[in-house]
Amino acid sequence: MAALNEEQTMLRDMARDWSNEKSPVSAFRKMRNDAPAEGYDVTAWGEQAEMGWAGIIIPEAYGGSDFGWLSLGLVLEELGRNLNASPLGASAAAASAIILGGSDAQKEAWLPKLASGEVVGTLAIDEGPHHRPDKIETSLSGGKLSGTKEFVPEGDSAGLFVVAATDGLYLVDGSDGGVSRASRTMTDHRSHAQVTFEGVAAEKLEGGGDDLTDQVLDRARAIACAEMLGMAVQAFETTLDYLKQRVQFGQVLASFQALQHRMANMFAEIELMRSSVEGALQAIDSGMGVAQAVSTAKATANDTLNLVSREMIQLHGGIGMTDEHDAGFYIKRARILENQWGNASFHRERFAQLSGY
Amino acid sequence: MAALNEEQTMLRDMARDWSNEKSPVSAFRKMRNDAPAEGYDVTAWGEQAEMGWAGIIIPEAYGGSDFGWLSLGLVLEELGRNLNASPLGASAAAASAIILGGSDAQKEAWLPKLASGEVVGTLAIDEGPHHRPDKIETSLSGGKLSGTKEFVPEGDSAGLFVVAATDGLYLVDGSDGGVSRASRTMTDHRSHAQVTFEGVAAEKLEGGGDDLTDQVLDRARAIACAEMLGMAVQAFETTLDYLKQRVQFGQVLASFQALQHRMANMFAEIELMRSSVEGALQAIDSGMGVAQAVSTAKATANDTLNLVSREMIQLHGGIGMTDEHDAGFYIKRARILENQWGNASFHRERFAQLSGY
Amino acid sequence: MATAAETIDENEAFREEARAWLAENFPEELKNQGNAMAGVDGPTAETPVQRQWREAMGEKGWGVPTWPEKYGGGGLTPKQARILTEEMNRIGAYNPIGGMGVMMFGPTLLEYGTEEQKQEHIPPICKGEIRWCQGYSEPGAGSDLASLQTFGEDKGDHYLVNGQKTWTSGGQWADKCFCLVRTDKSEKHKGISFMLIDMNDPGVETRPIRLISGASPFCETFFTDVKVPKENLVGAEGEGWTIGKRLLQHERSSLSGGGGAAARMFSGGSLSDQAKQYRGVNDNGEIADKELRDKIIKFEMLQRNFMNTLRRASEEAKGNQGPTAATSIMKNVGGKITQERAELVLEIMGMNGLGWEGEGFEPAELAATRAWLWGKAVSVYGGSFEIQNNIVAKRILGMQDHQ
Amino acid sequence: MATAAETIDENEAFREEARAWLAENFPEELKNQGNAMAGVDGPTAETPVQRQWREAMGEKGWGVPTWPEKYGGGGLTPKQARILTEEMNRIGAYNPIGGMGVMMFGPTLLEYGTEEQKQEHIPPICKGEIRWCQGYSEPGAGSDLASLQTFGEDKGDHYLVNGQKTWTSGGQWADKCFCLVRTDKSEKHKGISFMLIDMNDPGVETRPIRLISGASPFCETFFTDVKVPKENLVGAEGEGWTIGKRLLQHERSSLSGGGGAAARMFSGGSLSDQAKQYRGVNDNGEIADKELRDKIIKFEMLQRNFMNTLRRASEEAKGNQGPTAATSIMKNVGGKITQERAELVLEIMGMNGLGWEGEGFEPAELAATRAWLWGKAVSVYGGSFEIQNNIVAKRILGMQDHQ
Repeated sequence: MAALNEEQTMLRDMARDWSNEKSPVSAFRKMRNDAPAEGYDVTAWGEQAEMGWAGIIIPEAYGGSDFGWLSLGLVLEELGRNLNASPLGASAAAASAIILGGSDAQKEAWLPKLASGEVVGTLAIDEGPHHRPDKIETSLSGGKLSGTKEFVPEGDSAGLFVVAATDGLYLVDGSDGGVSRASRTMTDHRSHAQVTFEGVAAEKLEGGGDDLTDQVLDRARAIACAEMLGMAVQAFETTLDYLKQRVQFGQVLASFQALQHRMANMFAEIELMRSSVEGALQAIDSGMGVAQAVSTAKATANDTLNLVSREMIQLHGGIGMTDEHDAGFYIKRARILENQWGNASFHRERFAQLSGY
Repeated sequence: MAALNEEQTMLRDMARDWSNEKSPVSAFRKMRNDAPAEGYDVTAWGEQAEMGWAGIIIPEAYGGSDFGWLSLGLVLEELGRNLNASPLGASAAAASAIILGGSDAQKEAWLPKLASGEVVGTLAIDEGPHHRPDKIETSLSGGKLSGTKEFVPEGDSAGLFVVAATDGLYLVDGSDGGVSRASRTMTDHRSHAQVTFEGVAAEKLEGGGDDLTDQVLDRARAIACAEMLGMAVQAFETTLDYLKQRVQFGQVLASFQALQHRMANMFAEIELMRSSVEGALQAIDSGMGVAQAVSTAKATANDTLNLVSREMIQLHGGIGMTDEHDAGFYIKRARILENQWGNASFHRERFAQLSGY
Repeated sequence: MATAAETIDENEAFREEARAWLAENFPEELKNQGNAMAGVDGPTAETPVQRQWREAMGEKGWGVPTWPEKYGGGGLTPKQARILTEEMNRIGAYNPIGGMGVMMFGPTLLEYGTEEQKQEHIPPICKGEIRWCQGYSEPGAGSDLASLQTFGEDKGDHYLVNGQKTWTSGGQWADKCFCLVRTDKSEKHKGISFMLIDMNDPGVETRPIRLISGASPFCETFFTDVKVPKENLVGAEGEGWTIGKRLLQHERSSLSGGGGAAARMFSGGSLSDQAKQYRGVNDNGEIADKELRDKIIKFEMLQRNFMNTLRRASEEAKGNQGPTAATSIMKNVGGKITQERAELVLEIMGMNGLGWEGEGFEPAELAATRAWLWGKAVSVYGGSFEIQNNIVAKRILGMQDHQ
Repeated sequence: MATAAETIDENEAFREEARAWLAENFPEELKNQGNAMAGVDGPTAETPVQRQWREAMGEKGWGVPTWPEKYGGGGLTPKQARILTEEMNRIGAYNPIGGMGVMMFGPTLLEYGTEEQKQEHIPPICKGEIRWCQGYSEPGAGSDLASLQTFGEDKGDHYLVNGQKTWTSGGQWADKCFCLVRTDKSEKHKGISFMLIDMNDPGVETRPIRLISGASPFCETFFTDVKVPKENLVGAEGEGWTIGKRLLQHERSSLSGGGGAAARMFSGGSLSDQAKQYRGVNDNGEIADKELRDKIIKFEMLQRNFMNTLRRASEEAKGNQGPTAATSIMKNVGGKITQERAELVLEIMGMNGLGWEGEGFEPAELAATRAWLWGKAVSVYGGSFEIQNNIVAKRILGMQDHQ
């Protein structure tokens, strides 16, 4: 764990307590079974907003607390542990686009609503099943934006879309009549939608420089990493607990050395993952070396969570294969996050390009 | 082990007995310490030639036995087990070039001498530290061949060179005054030399088609694979024996489950390697699908021997780090063979190109 | 004794016979359809024409071609059985007789059963009339199978069985169950007996287990005061562990052998073609994603090596009795290939390979998702990855265990 | 008590002092040279100017800057010690005082030794006058160190020591040895004592062990009727295991910590530059060998993660006493990085990275070969890879052992 200041320690403890008391994995199971149209638990999101989490990365002038990205990451890690289904991350990514690239008017129009949780925002970037921010066809014609975005997280209910077009990012109000949504039921049972924009009103984000899209995406990636870190830690701990209580051949599984060494190896991988993810969040906070730090973190998080989610099922044996157990939830959400905002291959390639080799 | 015919079974048994009785690893150690100019044990090579091994892939008409490549592989595997330093493989590769691409006159001139072991042949292909048969600068001018070849196996004593030039393969007599050799002392303490040809007489191998070089190289690669298979099997068995006798914490190491699983995994890898290597040799014998089978085998052999040679040292602990123990010999020879005629990356790339993706 | 030439003639004569019989009996409209009974989601209702084909094959005994004729099998030689398969493949016919009765229980009963037991149980298997399920695992006895607790109390002419089984494949659709039951609590392995239980007995209750893939091919099975007549004991009391292990060898052969694993492996087309389709190619026509391409190369090579090993193992096993030592290795390698392939398909398809149901996904994509999740079972069931490694280390490599 | 402002002033005053002293005492001609005493191939002969520098630092006590002044140390605060290091780095000066006495034995003796022992042994370490070696491992006691057999028989005022040690680092060049010796055969751990042996005693014989890398940095050491006065017992009889383990913590810190490992890791320039040089680039300026490029990417990311973890561990450890739990993880990861890097360098250099000696290779290439082979030791010594995994599983993860 990175060295935290007092505010961060309090925030982390609050998030941990809330997550464990109000939103254990059973809450996610219930949400999945109830299948609300929003794809998340509206009451839980209301509580999160009330605690101020939606404003953690938003400046105080616009109703946020400006605690920064490491702080947001601490909360998302705790939520990720219990698979809490929340639009918190998506909305923060959308807010970051406005903070980095928006005009004062745009900030005043949207940031307070995002900070209070009144509006859920999200990024609408990819137009196919893979993360390809270099392959955008959505464009403007006569001042109106048209295009189709695939697998938009929180696309079922978002009130604000940050849309990638050929020439940059645009804000689109979710209530525009030209916005249509087709829900996608995916393995993680979270909200993903195909969102079609047909001649909608769109405001460009003019600030932030040429690499605004990349800057915003790096924040979305770091957010995914934080959730993945929480998932990996919890998947590991749940597995460890199981090994300590399950008896086979008259011994608890935890006493078998082959399993001990696999767990020790995974423990080391998770420690490295934590350093990598926290390093990326700190890089965003400091503004130094963001792109390489984030691509390292996402590639690392992808590989490590992939390993841990597979081992979680394998080491649970048959019970891990059943829907009744939580292991399936972790591996299903893991693969979605691995694909979201770039798989490991994407980020390794990007890292090499950034490093000049 | 592939299904063998009676001749092959006899050959394999003979090679195994000879290797264990006449050329255990201690014989290699002695050769290393004595450092003969040839880079191999001349007496042992004489015995091998006497048993007819030099002629295994040479047609009967030219003094060989025409037993084929799987048969040669069986012998090389047994020699590889004990790290026998022999020019057998290099000479067979050179012979294969003449068999595939030589005129009747060339065959008559060289094959009987190669079959009897009177002359040692070798391939002189690469001109740098990596296997790059597509990067050849050696060429002819006025009917004379000039160029410098690096890391030519058995280059210290070979009497016949099969030399890759820009337009194909040429035979060069090692006694030509324009041939000069600079010995290279490498980790495996076998013969490797930089060989410079300065305006030497050279006869082209006109037959065999456009891909003659590739065909010959595939045979050289399969030969390396067979030696590597023997090394992997022996390195594994030596390690297994050690684990069964070494006591730590009041238990033999073989009783520790973490080590059991690592050994079981390696055992499976070696079984796959055997299938792959034997499959490549059989492909050469049948003439079907040679290139893909050989590249698969070489990439597999490289990866597996790399793993086994590392684990051999690690699982032997401190004793494996000492020169007094044999483990170092295996890892040192392993890396040479991994590099010879293409590392794993080279062969995976080649496989993909051949497969059209 | 027949000369080689005569044998060849006989085989060719059999080929003629098989071809003629199939031409007459195999319904054209079933051409190139699989056996619906083989699906993990349980049986679909049999159509009249499917039924007709099953009955024809059942009558002929060719669903279990090498089993003895006296119990309803085909009585063919292995060579003839291969000819039959070739002829069936030629015209797109499938074998309508299958399931655990054919793959596991039948061969075991033929080896250990009494004459009466064979007379009673083998013919319905040959005809595909009876479904068998396996009652081995229990909630507290997974990899450590021999610690099972389901107890059969000796009541003179019958056992009174109480206990709970789990992972009963197709238990909800089965007619009968071959079952490991403890008959002696004082001995671990020697206290186990192998008995046959009627799933329609009122004391038997099944509850399907929903898996992460969404399917429910297994059950929990509860036995409450189930009376099992002593005629239904296979082998002697206390011999169940030996018989049960022998049966598992049949299971492992079928899980890892040339059949199932290899077939699964090649389903769904080549990975490289799929990758080109989903990820595109670069200017040289290579799969654009370098790392993905590299993974596919490694996978294709591993698969080649595995297929070569299967071939080699079968050559080595010729003349041997039963599965060879290589079987244990092949289960782990085969399982790894199944799982790696599924993960690679997901990587190729990206988000399209992670759909659960509904709009927006091709049927092949949804199938890939389910196959990926279901595939996680191959390293758990039928002797887990870890158990297989223990077996290799101890039995093949001779590495002793902790005392 | 000093205010923060005063402390800052004091530190700046110390920086002035250090800078002035170094300017006066560090010989310009030694600039940017490493400490020759640190080489694994043993000491090279000290030149007069090297000797002059060592004596100056030894007199000042700054070779061991935080050790107490009363025993010849520098008596500096940790902050001052960092300032001293900064000032030395600034002018390319090295610390001429090092070795096992500084890294392991000194800290341990300061913790457990008697006043007389500290007076006798610490000053010569501070001056770099005495070389210490470690007598722990034995031929039959590797990872299971506590099974050691070297025996010291109680002879009243001394122990009579007989036995064999192995892996004695620099034993052939050492003046003294801190040694674990069994003084009670009836107890495994509690029968071990920690004692100091004079390597010049006629009963001590050393035999260098040649390693696969060609170097001989270790010895076998034989003790035959060596008399060890009881003054040379550190701690009580039977307390050797506790003291010895504490000393190993110092060893692990130095093996895996920010110092050695990180320095080794970055030696030899960037892998990507080396790869471009040896393997060339494609039309896009990328390393031509795709698979090699991918391995380098993965390696560079792992290294970044490791460096971030070292930083994090040191932040976490602030205020804690001694090494944290993370130390055990870091040894294995650090070892993996060292070894993977060496293998990658070999792959980059191809045959040029496999030269042993003689013509045809650059010095850097020959050094790469030796470093690759020597690097195989990092997962064996100082607590093997396997032992570290045991420690993580049991102590950190709380996974119980077999009973």
